[in-house]
Amino acid sequence: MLDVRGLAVARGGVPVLEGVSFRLSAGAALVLRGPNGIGKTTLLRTIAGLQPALAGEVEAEAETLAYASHRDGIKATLTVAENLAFWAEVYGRTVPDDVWEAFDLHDLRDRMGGTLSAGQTRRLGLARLGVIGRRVLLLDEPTVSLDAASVRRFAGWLAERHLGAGGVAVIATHIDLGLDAPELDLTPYRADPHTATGGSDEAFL
Amino acid sequence: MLDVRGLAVARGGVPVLEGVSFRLSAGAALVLRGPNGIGKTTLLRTIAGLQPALAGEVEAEAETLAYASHRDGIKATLTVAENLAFWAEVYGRTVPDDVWEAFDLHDLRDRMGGTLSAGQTRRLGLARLGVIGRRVLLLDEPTVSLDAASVRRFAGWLAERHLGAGGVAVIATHIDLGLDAPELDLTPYRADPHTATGGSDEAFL
Amino acid sequence: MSIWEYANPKKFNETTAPLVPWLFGAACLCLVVGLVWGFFGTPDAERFESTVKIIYLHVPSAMMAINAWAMMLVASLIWLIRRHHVSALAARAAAPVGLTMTLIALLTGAIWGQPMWGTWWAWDPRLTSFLILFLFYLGYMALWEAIDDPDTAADLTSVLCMVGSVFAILSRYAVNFWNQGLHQGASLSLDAEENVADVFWVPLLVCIAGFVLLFLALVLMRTRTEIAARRIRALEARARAVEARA
Amino acid sequence: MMPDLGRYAAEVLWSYAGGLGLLAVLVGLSVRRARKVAARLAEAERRHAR
Amino acid sequence: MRDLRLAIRAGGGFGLGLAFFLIVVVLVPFGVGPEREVLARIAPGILWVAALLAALLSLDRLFALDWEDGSLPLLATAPLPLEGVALAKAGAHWVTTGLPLTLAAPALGVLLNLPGPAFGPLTLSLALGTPALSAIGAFGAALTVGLRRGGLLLSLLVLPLYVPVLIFGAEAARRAAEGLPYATPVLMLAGLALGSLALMPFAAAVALRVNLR
Amino acid sequence: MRDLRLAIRAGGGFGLGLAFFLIVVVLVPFGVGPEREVLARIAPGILWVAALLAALLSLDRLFALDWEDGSLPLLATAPLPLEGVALAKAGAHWVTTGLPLTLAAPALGVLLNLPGPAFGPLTLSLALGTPALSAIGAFGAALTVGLRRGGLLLSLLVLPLYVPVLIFGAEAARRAAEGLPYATPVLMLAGLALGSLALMPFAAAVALRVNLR
Ligand code: HEM
Ligand SMILES: Nc1ncnc2c1ncn2[C@@H]1O[C@H](COP(=O)(O)OP(=O)(O)OP(=O)(O)O)[C@@H](O)[C@H]1O
Ligand SMILES: Nc1ncnc2c1ncn2[C@@H]1O[C@H](COP(=O)(O)OP(=O)(O)OP(=O)(O)O)[C@@H](O)[C@H]1O
Ligand SMILES: [Mg+2]
Ligand SMILES: [Mg+2]
Repeated sequence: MLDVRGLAVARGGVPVLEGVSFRLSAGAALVLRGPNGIGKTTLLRTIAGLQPALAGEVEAEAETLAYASHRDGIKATLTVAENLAFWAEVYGRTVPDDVWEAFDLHDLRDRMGGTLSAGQTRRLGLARLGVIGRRVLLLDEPTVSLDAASVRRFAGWLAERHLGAGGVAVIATHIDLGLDAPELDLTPYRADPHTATGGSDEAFL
Repeated sequence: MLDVRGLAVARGGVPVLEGVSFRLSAGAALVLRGPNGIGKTTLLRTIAGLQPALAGEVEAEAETLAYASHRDGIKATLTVAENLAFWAEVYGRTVPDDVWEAFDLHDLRDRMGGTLSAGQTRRLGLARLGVIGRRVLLLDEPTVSLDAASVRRFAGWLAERHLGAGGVAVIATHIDLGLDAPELDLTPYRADPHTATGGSDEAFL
Repeated sequence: MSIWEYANPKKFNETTAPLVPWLFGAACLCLVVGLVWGFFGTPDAERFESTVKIIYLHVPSAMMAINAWAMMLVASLIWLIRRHHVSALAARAAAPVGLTMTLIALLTGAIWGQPMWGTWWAWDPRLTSFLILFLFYLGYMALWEAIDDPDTAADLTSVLCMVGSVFAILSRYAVNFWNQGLHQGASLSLDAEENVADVFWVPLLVCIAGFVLLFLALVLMRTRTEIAARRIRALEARARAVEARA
Repeated sequence: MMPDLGRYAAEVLWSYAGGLGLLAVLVGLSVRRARKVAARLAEAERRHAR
Repeated sequence: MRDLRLAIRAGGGFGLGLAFFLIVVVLVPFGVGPEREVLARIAPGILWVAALLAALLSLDRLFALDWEDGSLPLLATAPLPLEGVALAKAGAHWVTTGLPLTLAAPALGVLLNLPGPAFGPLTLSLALGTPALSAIGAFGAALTVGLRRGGLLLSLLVLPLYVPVLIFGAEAARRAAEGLPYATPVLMLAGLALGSLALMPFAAAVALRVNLR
Repeated sequence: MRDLRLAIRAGGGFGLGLAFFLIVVVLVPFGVGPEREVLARIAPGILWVAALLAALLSLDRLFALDWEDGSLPLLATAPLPLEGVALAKAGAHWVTTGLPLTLAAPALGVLLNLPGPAFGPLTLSLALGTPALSAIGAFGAALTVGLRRGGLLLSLLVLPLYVPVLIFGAEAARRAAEGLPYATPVLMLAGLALGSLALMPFAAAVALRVNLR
């Protein structure tokens, strides 16, 4: 489903990680670990195709990737239901009935996106993932601001509904999700400033 | 130092919590707990004086309160050092030398605020607290996005430098900080919609 | 019992419920009588010829356009000082009425201008300050619409109304200074020598009364609507809170 | 019956049409909104009756 | 079509562009003075400049909201072509700004004492020119989307691109006001509009992709 | 003073206001046509209108950045009075917009063929008027700070408030251009500026506090 080979990534013109390789088959998840600033966000963005890789390859079926970061495209002036309907429409789908349950949004359906608490906003951002029907999820700290019950609920959704249905997920997080998935610590892949190649200022060194 | 008596708070015109009371003397901290949307943020904002209370009183020495939320007033176009210097100046102080060490910002001193990773940004936001020299800190999910080592480092700073020096802190969080402080679960204080008075639409019921 | 009790939404609703139909009826009566009388029953003036009949719409609407703003100013002050929700809602309710009055004054004035001054529009001080008033109404209403939280909206629009009033008066003087006008002076004042002839004067008074009554009826009705909308909001918010607790 | 409006008939009639038309629009919109909101309120009272 | 609807919903109503147009047109006499001949003389040009400024001012909202709330990277990875998104955004901008402006221009022409024969051609030139303004503007907005303080930079980038549209548009209205033939500038304007509608979405999509990196 | 410096640093350079002023002044001849007498006749007014629009365009940045990055609640709980913050912001706006505009106006007057005797009074009127524009604008910006899509609403709210300033400012310059005495409008302008500088920060602080709730 997702095959990452020898990926090297840069942020702000500076190489950050190099030689990252992994392969996920249907139903598998990978948890990215590493201290702040190591390059988890950068790696996910590169896999999602939002920025070019310095080296290496990302192989995935076309139109299966979805990236989710802290700000999940929630319109403050649309209601929760409208927000989800909007994203469903962008992906040419309809909002499945079970997301309300899965992300505990029933009571919030008609609230404006801008009037949610931090954790409620996050739940809505995650619910988007249940709506767009993508099979490869790239999640950047998905459970920030969530209370313990919501974290469990999300982990349950991920394990059962997403991975269970043959999906794949790469998750960068500092919090233990209680997910039964292999972890990849990125610390060993930190780009060596002496050997790294390909940063945008490379030509001037 | 901080005395909260029978506080009732509302958000968006709807009463959220009522009857919250606690008293903190020098060197004490209180951890606020409760599920998403219970009203932790609202409570902290009310104590900080950013919004009016429906009922009850907050007593604190004048000019000792400081509120810190997710977005900590970090200017993307100033460097880390300049950001701290700015806030120090607003509070009529200078940046103490030990913050660089305490919040692990040495290597980031000259980076622009906008080019930090999520966790680095958070560290900078917390470092602001070490600069402004306020004795009553109201912290809203201070450790979001921080890695485990940084959480420990921050808890250490809080315990030794802040509480140890006679400061006071009220902390809303979903993550265990490893701090030896009493917890206050807000769930029992949820405002009863039938008896609550004072929300802005109250007059229309 | 103080007058402020009427600022309680329930009390206000109870008091005004029987009033509104009567006000509408009286307004209709005055307007029909005044306009029919004015249109069919008055002669042409020598200089204005038949266009003098426009006065029965033009002058009352112009007066109400200004009075509506004055009422909004008072209501805003009451809200800021005493924080009676009904008062803020009344100010909100009056704005579209005032806007329409301004539009009618502008429209009838413009149509009148074509035969009298040979142009639809001239930058006469009176006309110009009405245009500015129109902009104030637009901005005030847009600000109400733009803010979700009703108390915040009430506070901000009240402040805007106060600051706007000061600047509206300043503009009036500025505009006077800037251009001397073509427009009629205030000949309605009772002691003025060159008065509007009695034949026009009486039906005009009836029309003015009609506009005042219509304004009152509309503002009361719209305030009641705003109160109802707030009540819906409050009921739903409470229902949600109860549900969330369960 | 109809008074002779002379050469300015069009202007007078247009201003009456425009002025009364605007008034009618205002009253119409206000009444319609009042009805709608009242109906919604009745519905809400019914649903959330204690 | 669907794109357009989505863009309008997501972007929210701009609507106020019209109000801004009105205000600029009202302000000019305060600056220039109330003399009718002077106003009539400059009316076509002022109306065009005001329309252009109104279009310009609503531009920074085009992608900014989607940027702030993080929708843009999500849209870029969604199954819609980014060119389509850009075109839809330009369309939404036109519907919410250019179209009302065109419709309101005759009414505001009265305020500026615009000569009678110029009303038709002014409206025609605006109807042809505003789509070009929206398309070019979408490109400018895409270029500056990630930048804080992008608003003024956007103006700076876009205004030179607007100059040809302004020249032909105002020229058409001005010639009509003076009773001269005005077919040539109108044709040029139509060409400009077609060209920018065809090409600008591609440029905008490229700029968006680069900005998302 | 310290406030001012802080506000300037925190708000970042607006700077581009000047560029916008330049561009509007350049666009007008494209719209109106190149005749020298016409341009000379409308020059004072156009310069004033352009200055006003330039000031207006940079307004929404006044508090918006502080709002987005969360500085505003922190400033409200900091030991500075919020009125001082508002005044400092207005000052920063003037230093970065009004002042450069005033200095650049004579140069742009040449482009528009401004009559010789009007240069001094134009600069004087701008020097007096732009502080009022900044102060009034700070109030408008404070009113709309929390709103998405606030930009155009801000214009709609602020422009009617700008009318008296514009009238007296442009009138002074225009009278000077025609060789008439211009003391009265200049005095009125000075009064307006003093009044707004004295009162607007309070109104702005009230609006900010309400918006922070
Ligand atoms: C758009 C254009 C116009 C506007 C906004 C306008 C506005 C006003 C206003 C504000 C008043 C004062 C009402 C009061 O007494 O409180 C008024 C009165 C009046 N207007 Fe106009 N006007 C306009 C055009 C005209 C024209 C073209 C004429 C006719 C030549 C006209 C004739 C009158 C007359 C006769 C009065 C009554 C004056 C008096 O007795 O007080 N107006 N108008
Ligand atoms: N916009 C940017 N411009 C330049 N450098 C950046 C930018 N964003 C991040 N960086 C730097 O790139 C490196 C990798 O950042 P990245 O955001 O990928 O880290 P991360 O692993 O996600 O950290 P965190 O756990 O704190 O979110 C960091 O050293 C960071 O300082
Ligand atoms: N701007 C707002 N307008 C209206 N209601 C709001 C607004 N912000 C929050 N609320 C509501 O007020 C309640 C309390 O919100 P608050 O942000 O205080 O919760 P919280 O305890 O901080 O939650 P979290 O852990 O998710 O941050 C929630 O039900 C929320 O939906
Ligand atoms: Mg990250
Ligand atoms: Mg919170």
